[in-house]
Amino acid sequence: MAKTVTVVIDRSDAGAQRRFEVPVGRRETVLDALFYIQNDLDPTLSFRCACRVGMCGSCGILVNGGERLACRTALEPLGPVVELAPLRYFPRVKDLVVDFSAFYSRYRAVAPYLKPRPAVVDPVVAPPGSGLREEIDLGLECISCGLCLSACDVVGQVPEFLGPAALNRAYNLVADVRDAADAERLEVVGDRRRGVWQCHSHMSCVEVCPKGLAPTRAIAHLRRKLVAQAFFGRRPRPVPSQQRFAEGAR
Amino acid sequence: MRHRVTVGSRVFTFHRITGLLILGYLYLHLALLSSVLLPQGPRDFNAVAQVVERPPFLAGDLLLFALLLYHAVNGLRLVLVDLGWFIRRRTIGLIGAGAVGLVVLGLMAGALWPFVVR
Amino acid sequence: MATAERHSSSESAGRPRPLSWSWLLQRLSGVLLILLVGGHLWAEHFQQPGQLIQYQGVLARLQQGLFQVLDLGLLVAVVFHGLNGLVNVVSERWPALSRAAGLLGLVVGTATVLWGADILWVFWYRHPFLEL
Amino acid sequence: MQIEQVDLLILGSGGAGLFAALHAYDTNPRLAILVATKGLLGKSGCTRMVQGGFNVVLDPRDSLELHFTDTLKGGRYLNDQELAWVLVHDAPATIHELETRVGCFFDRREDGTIHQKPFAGQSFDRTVHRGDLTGIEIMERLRDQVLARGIPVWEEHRAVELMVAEGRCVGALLLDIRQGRFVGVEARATLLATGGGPTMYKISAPSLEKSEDGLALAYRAGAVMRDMEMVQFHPTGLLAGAGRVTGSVLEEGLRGAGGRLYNALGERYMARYDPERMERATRDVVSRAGYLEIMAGRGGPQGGVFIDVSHLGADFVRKTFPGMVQRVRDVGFDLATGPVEVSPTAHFHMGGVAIDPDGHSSLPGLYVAGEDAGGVHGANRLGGNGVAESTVFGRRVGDALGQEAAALPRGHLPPQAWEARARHHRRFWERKGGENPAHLLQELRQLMWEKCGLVRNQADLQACLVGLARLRDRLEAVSVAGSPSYNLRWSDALNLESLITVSELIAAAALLREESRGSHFRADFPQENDGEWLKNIFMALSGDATRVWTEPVRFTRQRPPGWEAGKEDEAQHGTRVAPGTV
Repeated sequence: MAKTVTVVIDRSDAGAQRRFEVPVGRRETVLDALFYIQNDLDPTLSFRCACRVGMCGSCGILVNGGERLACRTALEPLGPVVELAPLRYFPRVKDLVVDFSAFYSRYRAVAPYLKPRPAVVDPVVAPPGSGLREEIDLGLECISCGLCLSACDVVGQVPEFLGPAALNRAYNLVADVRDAADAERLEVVGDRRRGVWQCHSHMSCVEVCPKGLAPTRAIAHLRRKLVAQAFFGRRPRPVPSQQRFAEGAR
Repeated sequence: MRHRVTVGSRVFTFHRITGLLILGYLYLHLALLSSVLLPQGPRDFNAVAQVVERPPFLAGDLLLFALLLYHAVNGLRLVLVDLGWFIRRRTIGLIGAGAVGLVVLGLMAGALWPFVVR
Repeated sequence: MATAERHSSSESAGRPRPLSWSWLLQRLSGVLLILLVGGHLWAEHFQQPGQLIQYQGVLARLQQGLFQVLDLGLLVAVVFHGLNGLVNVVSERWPALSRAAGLLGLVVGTATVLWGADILWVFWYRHPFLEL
Repeated sequence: MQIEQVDLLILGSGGAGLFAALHAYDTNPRLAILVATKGLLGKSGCTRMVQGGFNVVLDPRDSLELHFTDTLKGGRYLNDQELAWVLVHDAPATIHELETRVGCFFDRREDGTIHQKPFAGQSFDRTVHRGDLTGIEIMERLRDQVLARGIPVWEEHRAVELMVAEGRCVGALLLDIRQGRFVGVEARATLLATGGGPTMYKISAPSLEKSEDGLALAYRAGAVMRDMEMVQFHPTGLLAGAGRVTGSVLEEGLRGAGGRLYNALGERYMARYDPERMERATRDVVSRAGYLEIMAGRGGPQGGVFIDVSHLGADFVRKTFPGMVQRVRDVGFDLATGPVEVSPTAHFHMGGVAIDPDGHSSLPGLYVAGEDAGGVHGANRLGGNGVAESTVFGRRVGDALGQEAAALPRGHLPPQAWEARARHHRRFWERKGGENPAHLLQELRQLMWEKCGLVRNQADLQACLVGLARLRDRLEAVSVAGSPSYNLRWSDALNLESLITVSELIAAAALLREESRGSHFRADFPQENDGEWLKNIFMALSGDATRVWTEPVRFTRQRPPGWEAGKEDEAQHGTRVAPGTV
């Protein structure tokens, strides 16, 4: 345990200690370093975490300037000096803790919830290859950690931009045969100022996503959908086959 | 707030810079043509052509072509991204675009060579 | 267990979707430009490698409608693509100026196209000031 | 102090809390609902961390009776059978709602119907899932629906006290973690859905912010608790040195799919403990076997045993368990091609607040759903029944609240009463240079692991209670300093208090139960004793003392095999009182 790393933390209190020497073992993460500092060096340090296995998306921070989940970032390979800072574009609560309103105001705008079609009363039958699920599958498992928003180069220039996560969710629902609200959702994501047109396809969101999702892909699909609908109009979705449950489920 | 510098944003920033430079060149091109052509006629046109097709200018031409090529190849890559290509394989897209650009630039240099040895 | 029914379209009435023409045309003009610029360079400089560009040669070529159309198309596409791109840069940085930038872009673009058309016109109609 | 008034206060934003919020809202949209959560909306808590999936009867070849019997067998017949029946009965409707209304999209079979995978302790493959990280899909979609309804949510507001007036729960005192100040919320009905989370063990699986707050709060408020000795250890917690990933679960589907467990000698040791079911035995059996192997010196370099799924084929493993492969890769191993060192890890608390099928606790005005409640799983929970519990009961209790909450009386407490409780939780600020709660927490985790863990005995449990009493004394020497805003040391102190409280209940109940059943194993009473101990242990605070009593299990739907009717009457009179108080 002789090896140590210097961790430099961007603190909200300018007078607070910023540099810490942290011993490092082979399997420890940035989150472990934060716990060590808070437990034993400076109890006033604030950071956020919950599940510690990359499922909840609470511990996103900037590690050496890049968006990372603290719990899934091994400390040792980062080198002798590690700089930690809160996510960009999120209002700071304290130290590394940010307010997620920056994320949710955008997320909410796309109506991110299923509005079920009346015709879909039972779970849809979606065999592989039917196209009912493949597109959606690629965009599921977003943990709304906000890393993509912080990494998005457009958000800095155009603060109204809905951002990668919200657009990814929007596409999931637009591609979902169960959903009835694609018209209103497309109207939001097609907005000139906030919507998909603003994306520069830098793919910084793809680069940082801890779940390996590609919001750029969702955005590209939304653009094509908007273009296609502008020229060819809208085709009604056929009602898919549905799975009847064995026992009285409803 | 510090802005993020990533591979993607560098590539894009350069895309915009090349775009602006090319737009600037467009006006230079038009100005040259109109100032030489309209008032002065074929003799001067050919005299100017003599000058601007000497090797130092050809090097400039090659540079201009490189800018144009960067803008074109990267632009094409972005269009392909909009069609769903090279998103999960961004690195392949970037490397591929770079390779295509270099090959075309080499062809252009080869095509300009006769002007040099003329 | 599974049933399939065809759909009657009461759920989804179609209405036109918002579309960014600026975005779409930027991409279309961009792809078009790759072809047009390539054609332009080829036509003007590489017909006879090593030969200097000659007024007479340019004149002869531009009197063919195909090349005239090619250059006119190139002119329109490049002006749109360049200025629209510039307007986008301005309106991203300074959203308040986006309208003004758009209008200015339209004016400057029209002027530039007229200017360029005037140059092409020289070759097409043998400008009266010019002597062959 | 600011004191807000609502009709319904929901504590917790996991599967139970959010499902209850949706159903209460949909049943009665005029109800003033407030959700308060210790972490971020839908992100803290354990439904989020569900990996394997959700047990439900969907296939015509399966049946509710089979699922019910599996659940009782798994729980060693200590379950409240009415609660267990609700779990089994409502699960299909819950999955149906998740798929068609909430927006989840679970994995499908080749024929396009919902896929169900094998889990341990089940007579039919009935676990619905989305990949191997099912909780993400469930929580994200429930959160979306909460956003759709605009239900107010206070994030990072942890409950520190349930307020009681004239025998009713009248709301809760919350600590606004960001501001570091207290807020009171008066409510006609309060739903406790904070989840348990036995993190008082050296190796534990739950989300890091979890600290059994809900159980501690309910107990302090006087609610009746049951089966507190029943803490489940999951057999395959990942070992990652000193890192916080240690203890996180490698999902049960690995064993369900045919994963094998080996000790350091390369023996497939389950053959000695459960030759019939091998690795697909229930969690209590497999965990204890692993623990005994480790204690017998047959553990690996990190003090664990090994799970190996490589014989299933690397491609199959990567495709079926991408989340697990990634997690293991993060700590430097490859699940697809070789064995990975694991250890039993404290995972779930079967014990909790005693409730009826609509979530009523013994304290009027207090409703409980999810892991905070006890009785559904008896002495051991089946994998895949956990998220089923939180959603099934969240949904059901939400319906009950939608119908009942508006008509409940509003109890009032004078502002001084709220202030007094707030002062109590501020007491750590009055000292300087005291104990570090983080270090006390480490001691607690060590103590509980050694003395009240997978294998227990009378002497250890007594020592454990002594140790806990000492830790409680030292808790009163903890000091906190700095700004109250987002003060993690203060959180540590509050967490520690909850954990000590619940640990005391676990140890006391474990001492009382002189037999081995399910997750509770007594080395000094290694046999299951149906004659004496088909009973539940109940505990409730009354005044300063803890009332402890037992009641025979009521077999309202199914009797354990070999159970003779005659014994029931005999047992009815077997009520006993615990030696001493907690």
